[in-house]
Amino acid sequence: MPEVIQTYTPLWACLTALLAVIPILLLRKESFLREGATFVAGVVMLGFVISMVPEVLSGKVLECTLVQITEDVPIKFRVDGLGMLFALVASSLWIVTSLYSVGYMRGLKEHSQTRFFVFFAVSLTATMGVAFAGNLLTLYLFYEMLSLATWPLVTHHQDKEARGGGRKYLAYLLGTSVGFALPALIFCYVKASATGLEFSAAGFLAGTGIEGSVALVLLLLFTFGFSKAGLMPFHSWLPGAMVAPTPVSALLHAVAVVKVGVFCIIRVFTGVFGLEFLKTLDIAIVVSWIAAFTVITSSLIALTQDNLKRRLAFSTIGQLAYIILGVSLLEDRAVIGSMAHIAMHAVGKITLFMCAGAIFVATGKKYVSQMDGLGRKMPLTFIAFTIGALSVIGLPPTGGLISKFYLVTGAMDAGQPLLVTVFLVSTLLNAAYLLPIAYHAFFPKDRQLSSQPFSWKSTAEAPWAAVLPLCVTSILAIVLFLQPQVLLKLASLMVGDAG
Amino acid sequence: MIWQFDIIILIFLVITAVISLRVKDLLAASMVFGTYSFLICLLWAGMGAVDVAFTEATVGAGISAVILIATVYNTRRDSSD
Amino acid sequence: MSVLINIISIVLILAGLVFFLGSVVGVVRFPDFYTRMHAAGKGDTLSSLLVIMGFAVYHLGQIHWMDFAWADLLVVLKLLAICAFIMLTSPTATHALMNAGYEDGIEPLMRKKGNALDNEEGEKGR
Amino acid sequence: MKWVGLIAVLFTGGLLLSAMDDFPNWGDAHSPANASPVSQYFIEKTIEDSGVPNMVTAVLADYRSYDTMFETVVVLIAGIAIMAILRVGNQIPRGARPAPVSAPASVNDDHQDIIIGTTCRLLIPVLQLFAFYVIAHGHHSPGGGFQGGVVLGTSFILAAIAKGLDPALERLPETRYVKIAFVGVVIYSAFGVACLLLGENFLDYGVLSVLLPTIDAAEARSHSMLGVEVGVAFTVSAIMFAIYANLASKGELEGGL
Amino acid sequence: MGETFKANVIDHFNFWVAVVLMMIGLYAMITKNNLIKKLIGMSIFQTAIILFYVSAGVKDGATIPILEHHAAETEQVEAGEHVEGHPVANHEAHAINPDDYSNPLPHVLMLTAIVVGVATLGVALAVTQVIYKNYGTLEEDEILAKIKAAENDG
Amino acid sequence: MAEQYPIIVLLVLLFGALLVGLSGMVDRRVCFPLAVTALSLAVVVSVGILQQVINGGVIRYFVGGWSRPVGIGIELRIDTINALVLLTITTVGLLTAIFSFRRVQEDKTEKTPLFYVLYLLLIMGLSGMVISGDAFNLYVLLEVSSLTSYALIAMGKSRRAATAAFSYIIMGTIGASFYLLGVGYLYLRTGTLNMMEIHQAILALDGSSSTIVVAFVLILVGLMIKMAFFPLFGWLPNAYSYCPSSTSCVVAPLMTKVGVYVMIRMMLTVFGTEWVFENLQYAQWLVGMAIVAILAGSVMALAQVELKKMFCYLIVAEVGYMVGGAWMANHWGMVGAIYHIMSDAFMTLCMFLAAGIFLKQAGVVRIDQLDGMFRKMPVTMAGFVVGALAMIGIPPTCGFFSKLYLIRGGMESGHWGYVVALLISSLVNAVLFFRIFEIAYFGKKPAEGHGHHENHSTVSVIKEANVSSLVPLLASAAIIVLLGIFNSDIVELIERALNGSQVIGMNVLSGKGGQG
Amino acid sequence: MAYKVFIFILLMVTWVILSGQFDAFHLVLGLISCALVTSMSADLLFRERDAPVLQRVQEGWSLAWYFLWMLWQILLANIAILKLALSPNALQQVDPSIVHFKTKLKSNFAKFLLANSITLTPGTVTIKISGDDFYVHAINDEAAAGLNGEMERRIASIYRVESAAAGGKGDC
Repeated sequence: MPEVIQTYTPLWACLTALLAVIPILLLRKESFLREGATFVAGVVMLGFVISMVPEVLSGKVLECTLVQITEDVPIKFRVDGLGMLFALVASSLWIVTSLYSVGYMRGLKEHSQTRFFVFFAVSLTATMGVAFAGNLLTLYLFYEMLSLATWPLVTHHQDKEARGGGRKYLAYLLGTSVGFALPALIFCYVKASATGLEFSAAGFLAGTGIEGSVALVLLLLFTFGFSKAGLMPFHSWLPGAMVAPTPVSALLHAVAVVKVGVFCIIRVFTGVFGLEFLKTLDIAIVVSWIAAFTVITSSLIALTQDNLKRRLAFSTIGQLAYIILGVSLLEDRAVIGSMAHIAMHAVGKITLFMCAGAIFVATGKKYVSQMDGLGRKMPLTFIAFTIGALSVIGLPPTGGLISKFYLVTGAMDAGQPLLVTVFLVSTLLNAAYLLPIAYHAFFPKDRQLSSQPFSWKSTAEAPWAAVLPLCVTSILAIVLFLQPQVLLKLASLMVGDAG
Repeated sequence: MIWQFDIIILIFLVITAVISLRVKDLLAASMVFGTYSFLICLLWAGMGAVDVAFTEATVGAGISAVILIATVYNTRRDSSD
Repeated sequence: MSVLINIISIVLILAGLVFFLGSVVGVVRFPDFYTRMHAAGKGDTLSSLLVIMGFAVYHLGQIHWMDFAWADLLVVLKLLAICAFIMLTSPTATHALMNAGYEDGIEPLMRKKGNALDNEEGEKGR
Repeated sequence: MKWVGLIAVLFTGGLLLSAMDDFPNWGDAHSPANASPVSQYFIEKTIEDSGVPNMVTAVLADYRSYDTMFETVVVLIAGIAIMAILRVGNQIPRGARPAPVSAPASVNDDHQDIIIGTTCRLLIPVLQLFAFYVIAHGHHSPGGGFQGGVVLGTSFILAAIAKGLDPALERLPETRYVKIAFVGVVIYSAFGVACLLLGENFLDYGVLSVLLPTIDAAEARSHSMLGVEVGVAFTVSAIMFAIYANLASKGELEGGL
Repeated sequence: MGETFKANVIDHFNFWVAVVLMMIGLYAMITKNNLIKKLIGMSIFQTAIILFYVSAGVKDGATIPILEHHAAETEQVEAGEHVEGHPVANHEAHAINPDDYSNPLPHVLMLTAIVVGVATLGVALAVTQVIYKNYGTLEEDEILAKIKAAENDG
Repeated sequence: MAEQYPIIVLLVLLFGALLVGLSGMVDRRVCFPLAVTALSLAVVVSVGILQQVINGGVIRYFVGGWSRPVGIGIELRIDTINALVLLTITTVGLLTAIFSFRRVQEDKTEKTPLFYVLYLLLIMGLSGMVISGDAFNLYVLLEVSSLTSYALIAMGKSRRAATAAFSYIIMGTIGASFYLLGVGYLYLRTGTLNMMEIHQAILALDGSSSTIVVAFVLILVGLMIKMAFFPLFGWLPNAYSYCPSSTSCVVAPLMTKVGVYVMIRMMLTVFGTEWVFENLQYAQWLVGMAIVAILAGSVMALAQVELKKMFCYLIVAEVGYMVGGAWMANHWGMVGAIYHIMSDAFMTLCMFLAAGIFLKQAGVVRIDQLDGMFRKMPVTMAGFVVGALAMIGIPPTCGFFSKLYLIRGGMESGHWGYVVALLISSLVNAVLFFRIFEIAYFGKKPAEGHGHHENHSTVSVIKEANVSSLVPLLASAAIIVLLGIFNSDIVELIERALNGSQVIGMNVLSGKGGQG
Repeated sequence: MAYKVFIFILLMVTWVILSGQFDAFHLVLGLISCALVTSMSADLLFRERDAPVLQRVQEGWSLAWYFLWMLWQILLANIAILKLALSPNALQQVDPSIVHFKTKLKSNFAKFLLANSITLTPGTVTIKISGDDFYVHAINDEAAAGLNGEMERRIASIYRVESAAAGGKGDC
């Protein structure tokens, strides 16, 4: 067992965002100060998270128990490698996103900005809570909190479209979590309340004697229950939620919501069942095939989408399925790849979304078909877009390559050549739906456009606050390619435990 | 008490109960209900429950009937059943 | 002595029952509401009086005059008080019922002569 | 509806009758209910505990006086409820209304039926005296606070029936009967609270003997029973009249039947 | 047959009639259309329950549950005790035989039940008057029709 | 004084009512402070009782000192379960009393004293029912609470209040009479009214008596009418939705829950779980009915357009939860049912308080009139959201944990239908409440396209409610969350009562199955 | 005041008859009760005239004799009814009529007494009194003829103040 340190730092990291709500509310009249508060909170949170990194890296685990909520099961925070990895990604990207959202919201003169920032902060708290959750109950609690806190964000526009999207969003997320995850949780509680539902590398369900179809049903309940992961057939909320303002979409699809989904599923695999236990049960392959199906199907759908954000959304579904696929292979390297892919994909996809937002802010264009030659007007944005796309596809010099490498080798380790093929085919598909956008932006199909000489003067970028973050994230994608050690170390910590 | 009396009163009780529920005139129904109360009070007195009988005499045959009649007077007498 | 008293009381009670019978038969046989009330009202009064007096007399016989207790005599007095009560309320009840019947418009059965009440009401022009 | 009702009723009746085999015979002195130590205790020890011959009164006002207190509260609630539901018109509860300028509370009003009026006039005081008798002699004969209270209330109802509601309300105006009703419950619970203050359980009257040194615990029980019965009678009489007055006048407290 | 009849009917006749009365009342409460009829049914139902209880407390050959007055007084004289207002103070002379007196407990309970019954009846009648004021009828079907009509209007 | 707490909690309320009645006639303004004072004292005393029970075990209080032989007097018997329910009742009473401040003053100025008298007596009746240890005394107090609630409901201004109250009276009387009859059957066979003594007698009869079975069925049916269990719930929706809001706020959370509590008490203390679950084979049936109740309540709630009506049907479903849990015949089902009594009381309170505020401030009756409430009344909506989340069952609110225990019970006893019904009901609740949120968030007619409602020029007259309404709402919301967070402590108390109970047959319930 | 004392004593006598308990406690209860009833409804009993007490006692005495006479009349009435009811041709003998006459009696109590006496005597029942007018239902002519005023005379003689009016005959 790893060394355990009792500390309240995870709590503080989690609460920072929630506490930020107060100044945001108080300063609602002064927009600069309000956004300043958001920003400061983000930095402070990141500070807390980073302060824990060394200890986690040295193989220790940080814990703090808040309240004993039922006899055996407390609300508990526990920081291990996986959680740390996720928290790092989430908190660092939050700063970027909040900066970006300042630009975006101002740029479009959105209404109810205070509410937006409040729920933004609450969502972050929930995300951090999920990241640091020490047991299944805490995880579920913050998972639901996130669903609810993001609903006002998704439906921010309060129009008909938002209403439909919001309805779908909640129906899927709450429906599955109450319908599937909750019974599964209660089943676990019934079976193993003595363990406190605490995540452990061996899995707390190991030794409770469940097996066969029961275990399979349970696993599927969890997998579909955390439908934020967007696994088919419970994926259609994700494109629907595209009605949200772009910073939200960025956060949703890159960081907070969907990653929470896959994070939860990884937790279920590694913490609830335990990889070893799952291997003995021999049921994870079902999940693998579902994920594989999702990967291919979503990529194919993405190809047909004209709306950029929708295309990105389907891309996200595919990428998430990668992660699940990876973890369901139960091979060390595949799992490490999955975890790393959380970060890599987050950085890549957030870049893409911010680009889409920036394009919308600057030109009001939403559709891929309208973006012919836009790269000449917005070169920085589209450079970043290209980098993000490369990262998502998994091409050098971006971090995506590394995680994909791990995933594919993991699949080979598992002896599933068919799944290796799935990875490769989908990579091709990824390239097929992303790269043409970048290409045509710089080299328009329209001769007239391409014939015009490029000059910096004619560029019309979005406001700096919107452009800066996407530059930062694209650079981050490259940095992750060069320096992935920290991430990999964190990810392998988990696997190392298991081994 | 003498069980023959008991049985006679009990049969009368059933009869008055049925009548008070079948009669269409509500005032009459209230009156017959008063009779019912009085009969049952008699029965109880016979059974040795004098306090209960006394109470039923004052309440059932007295107050209940009076307030029923007061209500009938303030609303209407005829009923469909 | 006590035999005599018992006989008196039995006679009284029996007489009361006979009158009860009479009034019941009257109620059955008489032709209309008012005449029936005659039978009911009068027969009721006297027969109850007689029965209760019979009780009173019987109780008088039960008093131990050697070991006199006021409470025993008081029972007799209470029974007599009930008699007075009946004398007071029974005619009132009969009257109230007849009056109510009249107000309710039940036509009295009349062989001859006019109805004095109708005449009066006609005069007053009600 | 009728068929549903009939089926439900027949079913219930069948259910109730199904246990009939298991019942003790009617009049069986050794049935579980009759031979239980509880009722044996009541019959054997009432005299010892409080010296009250009427066991019903003793059980009502002493052993199970807690029930009886709430029974009184039920009566109070009934009155208050009817006022709350039905009462309309003047301020509630209506204050003492100004004395009518014309004839004072007259019982000789000619427009009323002389025969009924006179009978009731003669009956009312006797009825009231009888009510007091019933209350005071609940220990020795059937009766007690509740029956006496009802008779007392009936005497006012009789006045209202014979003479109209207004004269009756002049004798017992709304403010007064509401007050009396509340005071009745206050009296009852005050006995209990007195016991509480003297260090015993609620309504444990025996301890009240310390207040009057000449009596022992049994007598204290006996007298306290009378006291609580008086409280019951207060509430019951006032509320019975209140119920009639409100129901007879549709809550307007004017006119009446 | 005869024995069963006796055991089931004669010995339990009170209970039988109580149940029959209850069912009459219950049937009226459920199916009668007129509100006042329902309330009469309710009262019959309650009285029948009271009858049931009282029947449970009957003892053959027992008297009313009030201790015999004279016996008590003579007893007192014999014992030579005198306590003001309490004719009975000596309880050793005769043991009281519980079989001689009816069971007082059901009586007490039923006093309470009667009170509750009249209280309920009063409140229900008040509500009835309010209903009549609002709808001008006491027939349930007519009231329901009026409610429906009002709903369709509004 | 401390040993007198059980009676004091009732006396405080009784004297409060009497004082309100006597002094309210003189000056109406004293009613409210008096009522609130009495209720606060009651809350304090019930906290004291809880403490006492936790420290000293079961309290047996013999009114009138008649303790020997047991059963001649009336016993009050408090274990941790009653103490908790008692505290719930008084707290709900206090919060609603605070809430009633404006409403009663504005609605029924003249009848203010009468209202408070009835109100306090209602709380007293419910409290008395909960702590009573005597089967007949329970009936008397049942009638106290029923009569007061009839009157409070009939005081509604709506034309239909009277008809609703009438059907409530009829059904309530049938229920109470059945209970009385059941007690009569019990008395006939056992000869006592004290709950513990009845239990001893039933044990001695050894399950052979058909009278006891009939008695149990009668009591059960009577209580089911009182608690509006599935086929017998017809009176509830109208009665609770046409009464004044301050009445519905106290009646809706408490009446049905106390009914459920009494049923559980009958099962645990009077008949004994062994007898109930092993001698009678009703558990399957009742759980089946509970499933139907849950589903029917949820479906009917979906069909409602009026806010209060919808909540009323949800109550029907919630009663199904509790009955199902109690009849699960295992430890966790019972724990869940008892815990749900408390959590549901506060959830319902929160719902009805919010509905009352909406009705008062904005005249909202139907759900679609709630448009834009998030903007107009943010604080109220915040409280409402917490309650709604609890109804859906989202942690860390108490609704989640009661469902957790109930489902655990269902799983352990293999009532999968019940588990599924509970989950479906949660989903329906989610749909219902998010429909409301959506309306309140978007408004009735969402603007087409990109909504930019930056200017608030279309300011309506609807304003946030005043403090006396918000305090109870927020307090109930806070209690919902606190109950959830500290549910382990409460469950421990419940378990202590279940384990420590003298009732034989607790072995059915005391074991924490499922671990082995 | 004297009147109230009179009422009080009257009530106390009634109480003693009712009570049958002669210990101090119950007598005190009786005193309290009678005082209460006196204060509540003394005005209901005999409030009409401020007659001297002596005259009242005399009246009471003659009233008692009147009652005895009345008992006799009631017996006669019942025998008549019995005969009528049991006779084979009852319907022929029944020949009802409503008779009207004016009374000279002034006080309400006297009128009341007369009315009740008429009701209790053979074949007649008072239906209505309106002022001085009596409306009596007689079961046949014989009964109607029985209203010859003897009763009214007797009552008038009890209340001597009104004796001047004695001899008033009912007109048919």
